[in-house]
Amino acid sequence: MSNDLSLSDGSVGEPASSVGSEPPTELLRVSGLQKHYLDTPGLLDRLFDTDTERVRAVDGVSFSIDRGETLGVVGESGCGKSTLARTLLGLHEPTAGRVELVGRDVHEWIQTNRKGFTRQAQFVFQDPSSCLDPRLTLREIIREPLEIHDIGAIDHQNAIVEELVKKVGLSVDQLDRYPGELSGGQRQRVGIARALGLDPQLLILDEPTSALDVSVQAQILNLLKEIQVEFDLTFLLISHDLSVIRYLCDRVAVMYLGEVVEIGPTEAVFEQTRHPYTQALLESVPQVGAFDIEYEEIDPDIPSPRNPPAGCRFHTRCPDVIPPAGYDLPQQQWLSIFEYKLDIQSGRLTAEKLADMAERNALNVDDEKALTTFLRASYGIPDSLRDPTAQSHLDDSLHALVAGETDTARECVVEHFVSPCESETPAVTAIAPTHEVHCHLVERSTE
Amino acid sequence: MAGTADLLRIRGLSTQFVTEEGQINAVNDISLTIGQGEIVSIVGESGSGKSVTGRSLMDLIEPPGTIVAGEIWYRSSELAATVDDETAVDGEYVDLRALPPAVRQSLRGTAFSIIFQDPGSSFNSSLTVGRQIAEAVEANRRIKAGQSYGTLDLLRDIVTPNRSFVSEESYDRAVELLERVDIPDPANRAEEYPHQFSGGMLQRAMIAQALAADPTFLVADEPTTGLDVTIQSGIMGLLEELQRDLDMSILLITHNLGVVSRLADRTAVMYAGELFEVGPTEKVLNEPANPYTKGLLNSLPDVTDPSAQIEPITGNVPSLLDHEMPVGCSFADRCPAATDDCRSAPPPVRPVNGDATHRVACVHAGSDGGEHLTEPVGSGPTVTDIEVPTGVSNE
Amino acid sequence: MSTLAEFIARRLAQGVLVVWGVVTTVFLLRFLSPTNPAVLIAPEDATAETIRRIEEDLGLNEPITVQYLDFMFRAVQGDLGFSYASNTAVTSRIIGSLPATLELAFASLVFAIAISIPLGIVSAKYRGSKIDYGSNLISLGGLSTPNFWLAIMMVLVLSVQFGLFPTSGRPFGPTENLSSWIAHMVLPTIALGTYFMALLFRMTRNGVIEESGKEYVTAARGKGLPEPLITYRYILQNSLAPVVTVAGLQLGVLIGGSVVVEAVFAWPGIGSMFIRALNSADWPILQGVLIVVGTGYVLINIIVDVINAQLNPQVALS
Amino acid sequence: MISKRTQTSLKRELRSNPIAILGVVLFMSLVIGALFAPILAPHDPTRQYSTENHQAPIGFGSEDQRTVLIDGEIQTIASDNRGTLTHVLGTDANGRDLFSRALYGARTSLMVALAAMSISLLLGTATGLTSGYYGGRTDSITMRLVDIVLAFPALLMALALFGILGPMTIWIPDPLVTSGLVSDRPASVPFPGTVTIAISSVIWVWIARVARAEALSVKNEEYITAARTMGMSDFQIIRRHVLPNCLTPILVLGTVQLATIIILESSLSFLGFSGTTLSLGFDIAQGRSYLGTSWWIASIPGVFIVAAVVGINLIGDWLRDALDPDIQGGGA
Repeated sequence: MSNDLSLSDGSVGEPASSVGSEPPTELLRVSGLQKHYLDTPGLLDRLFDTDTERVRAVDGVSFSIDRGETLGVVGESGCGKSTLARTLLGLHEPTAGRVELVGRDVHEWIQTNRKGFTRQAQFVFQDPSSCLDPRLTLREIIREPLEIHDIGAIDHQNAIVEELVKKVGLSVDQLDRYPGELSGGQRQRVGIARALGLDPQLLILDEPTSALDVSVQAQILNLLKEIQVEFDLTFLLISHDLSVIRYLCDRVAVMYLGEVVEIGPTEAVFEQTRHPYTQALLESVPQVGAFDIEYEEIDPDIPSPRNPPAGCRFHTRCPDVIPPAGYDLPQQQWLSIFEYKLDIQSGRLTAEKLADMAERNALNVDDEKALTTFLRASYGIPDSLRDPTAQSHLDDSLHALVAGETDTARECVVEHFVSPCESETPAVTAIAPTHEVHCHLVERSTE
Repeated sequence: MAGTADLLRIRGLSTQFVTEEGQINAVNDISLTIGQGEIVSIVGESGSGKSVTGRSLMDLIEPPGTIVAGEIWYRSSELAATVDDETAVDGEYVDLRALPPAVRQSLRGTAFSIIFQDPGSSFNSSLTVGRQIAEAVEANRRIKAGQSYGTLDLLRDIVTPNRSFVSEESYDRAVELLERVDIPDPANRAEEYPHQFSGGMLQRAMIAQALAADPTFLVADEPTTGLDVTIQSGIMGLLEELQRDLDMSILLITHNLGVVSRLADRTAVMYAGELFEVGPTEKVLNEPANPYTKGLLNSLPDVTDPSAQIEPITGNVPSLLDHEMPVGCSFADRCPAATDDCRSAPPPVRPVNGDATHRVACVHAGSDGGEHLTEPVGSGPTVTDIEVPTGVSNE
Repeated sequence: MSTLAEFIARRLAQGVLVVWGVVTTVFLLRFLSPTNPAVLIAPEDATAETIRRIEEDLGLNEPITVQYLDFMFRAVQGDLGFSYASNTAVTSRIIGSLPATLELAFASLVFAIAISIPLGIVSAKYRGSKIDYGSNLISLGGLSTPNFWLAIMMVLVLSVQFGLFPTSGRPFGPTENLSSWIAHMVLPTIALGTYFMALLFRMTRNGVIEESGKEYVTAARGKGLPEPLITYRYILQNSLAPVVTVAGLQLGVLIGGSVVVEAVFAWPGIGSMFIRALNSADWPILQGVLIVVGTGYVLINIIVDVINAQLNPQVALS
Repeated sequence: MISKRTQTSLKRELRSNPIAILGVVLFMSLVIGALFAPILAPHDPTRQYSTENHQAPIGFGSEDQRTVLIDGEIQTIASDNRGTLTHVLGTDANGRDLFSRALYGARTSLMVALAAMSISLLLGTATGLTSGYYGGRTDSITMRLVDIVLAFPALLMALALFGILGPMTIWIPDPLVTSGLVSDRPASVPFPGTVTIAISSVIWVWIARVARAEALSVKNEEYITAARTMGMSDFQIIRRHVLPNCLTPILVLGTVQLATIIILESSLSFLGFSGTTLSLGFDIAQGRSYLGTSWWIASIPGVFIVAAVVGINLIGDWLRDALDPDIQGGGA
């Protein structure tokens, strides 16, 4: 199912900051990367645990980053962005797919020459209170990578440390203090100084400022901008904060349940997005200082990555889900029918539960008519639909459910109300040379 | 939406913590007015004391913390009727802190409710969610019916297994509340344990629990922090809807200026235990007067305009240790506009551009007519100064 | 709930594996001994010939694997071999004196819990008060006093000086003469239960203090729950779970202690039997007691874990 | 080895906590008493002053008649067992000075405790750390092994091991005496080898459990992942990051185990399975048969044990409060 995304070669637009130097502009290429977790810890449990559930944290992700560029990865918790970042650095074993840094296969590079690889790519962590060893002084923390790679003698290392600590905006006399004596922002600066110690080409930042206060976050964001230019760094920034992504990133990838649903230049994705999920994300961010916005919400229940929905994984929450062919229905009517179908299919709605709800709303359980109207009301389905065939199928299902046969109600709905978004995985549609979207709706509109 | 009448008038509230390093002034002489059916937000960074303010209102401060000063005037005519202590009553308003502890505690969960930032640690992990909400419903029903529940009642409940604190009706009411906050399949979810809920769903369950006795006043302590964008938006929508339907006043405590823009009618900016600026949210965010508020706004990356450069506030939040607190304005050594008179005396309170509902505590801010307001910065929108029984000034 | 059933199944499987490990370890221990068991059994002046014959009929000359399988096969059916000294079946000897040990262990467990849990709660509730200070002192004393010395001091003061309790022995069972049985039980129970009581007191006190500081207790007060209900259902139930778990693990202290206390009070339990067997190098008895105690300990801890998983399902997942 | 930061928090807690000071004083007196036993002891602990047996401690005892059987005739003789300055704490049945025996007994206890402690710390920390850090199969196998050892009560297993291995007593020459500094004291002291091995074999599991729990919690900290991204090998990570951060809780539990070991050692010698007579437990056992008359023979050694163990427990509390308040206590 992993479609190999072949990005158009050649320089992808002038990277924002650094000058195009001789070596190839592409630094990192990821193709069809997958990372699945088996859900069974320990020896004994394998003996007695039969079902081996697989959590598909990263499920076929492909993209590339050019030298000096900042690619942002945004998405909600459970979308796999953090797992992606850690798999890229070899902290997790990839289940499938390939990652290449400066043209060399990362997985193989780590097996053969781990230290060589770590000289190229480094990591900045989210939680400032847990990314520094509490028992070491700042000098020892920042010098440690230099010691491990025995870069020069002790005094040469100390010189580098002192220079690094000034670069990240701390003073040299703080070097002999312990992390416990510093504020969150200062500790994050030490983390950055440490990552710069090995002079890497790629810096992966996992939510670098989400644990910090607003004013401290601003200091760190500006610091990151400065060091990117000064150390000629390429960034991969993981964040759930769209304003941070907009501020720092040249390009951005939007992830949902282990897949990249949209990738492109930040400007294009933020201003002319075509993917319903990205639109929903952008619309739910409360605007500072804007007061007349009508915020509309999508279904807040995020499916679990253990068994993601089939086809386009966003179809269970997508306001623009495509109705089945052959029905002429306004989108709102179709959406309420679809929600009813999903509830029945997933078992959230059964005859017993309906009776229970009816009882709680003081309805007579055997009065079928009352129950049907109650059902229609709770899903916002109007009494008469514009499309007669849809109307009859729906009525059959409702009557079956009200009469207590949940199974017949389910078969009827599953058979007649299948959205294309459920059946096939959306192919890639390039709505601009470097702006791709995985969405059936967009695919159809560009044909 | 200026409240027709104020529900709560907080005057000179101070809460301190005694620690080894010394006395911490978490909340330092706070005055704030909350109108009926109004959403007032306290915005501030960590360490500003905003959470402590919320908990002080709910009388949830436990040793080593104590509320050392301040009055909390709560408008409730039927409560005022029951209080015989003259100094504690002023017309319809009752000073909660002058009430006997038993009466004050009876307001918790009935007139006042609170929801917390991390629902995972605010629910008891060994009881089902339905049961815990039912307990809240039952507790309020008994308080309103004036029944007390002592150790003897507890022993009787333990001894007779079928008898339990929670009655059948309150359990059904709990399931209804879960349905009210749009949790799908509420009957089954009520029987599940907190660790089986997602973050967003558990936060909704906590809101359901707070509605157990349809309170008049809700303290929401960082209700959306740590939630994903779409779930956060759902929670904000739910709060808006509940506030409209139940005409409930909400004290929204957060560090997120976006959440404030969407929800809050009025906003108070808090720093190092003091209020720096209070006013209608539109005014405070679009015409910020206090340098700290300006600093906060400038350090926010703007999602709509990436090219806008952000200027961080230099330095760090001061420790709130009593012996280290500066005489003058506590933001002086980080403030770009600081001068000597900032450091010599506490900042005066002045209206901004002549509008008394938008006040600022800063020497260099506010209308330069030098017009000092006697009322503290957090006073309410009504310009006419009400006669406050005990003389309160900002010094 | 599938996760709970899964947790119990996994816990039982682990328990069976550990019991198998216990029995195997006990079997292997014997081979550490430098002296040949046959020599111990045979009379002093036995000739090499008689020793060899004894070896044969005890099967000691068989290869170790055969001995092991034979031992395990019989152990599973409850046959733990024959005592060298008295040539009676080990199992029946153990079953004979087990009740006396269980009585004492159970009595001291009840004594420990009855004092430590309430005292732990009170001193946690009134931290820094005189009660808290006093009970901490007692618990420190209890933790630091070897049970045999405590036993002797009690005998010295309560029996010898004041003659309140008999100095030792267990002449009558509870059915034969209840008052004498109780009189004889008092001192050994206190001696055996004191260390355990001190331990439980500390854990209860620390557990209650830690739990009372948690956010969900503040939230419970915020929703208007009456204080007694918060103390019982919220603070107590959650702070007792870890105490029960650690108490289960610490039961070894109680059973170990009974060996000494039984020796001091000449209490006819498996403890004094163990000591007698040790003195006469009667290895099968030692082996039998070790197996019974080890298996019993594992079963108790499984029960404790299952109860805890029932009380707090989140435990089942961690 | 102890970082500067830990030293400051220890001192700060000590100043504010008088009970901790009492603990340190008690423990120090135990250590000094044990180390300089030959000098401090007024008499040779094994020397029997047959004429001065059954002498009460100073301030106790009385004159009374005692009927004694001497070569077949019953005679009543006046006996005077009042305490004298030569034997401050009195003498036992064979006239040996109780105070000297107590000092030497404390020395045995301390030697056994420190030996067993170091063995258990080494074995327990190594197993616990690797099992906690690597997790997965090694972790579950080690934990089952630990469960098996835990299944046997410490005293029972120690007795069984003693029954098997027999009393391997190691005679350790006493440096103070051999160097001629002190005369008229035993030149070498019996060290109960089997008891040390038996105790270590049961105590190490408690250390392993704590080490594993600490390793598990440290392993999830981000500075460990950071070390891995720097290209450090697992061994380097354990040595530079996991071990130092686990050391404090392990040492704090170590002190609690020290107390448990002393109680175990005295119980074993009380039951007569120690391989050395110079032990507090042994003296208590001797005194049991004279409870009616010379009660002090059994009481004095017990007081020394309790004092030593109280000292150690208080030091354990002091370390826990100062360094890492959330470690759960619990002995073998």
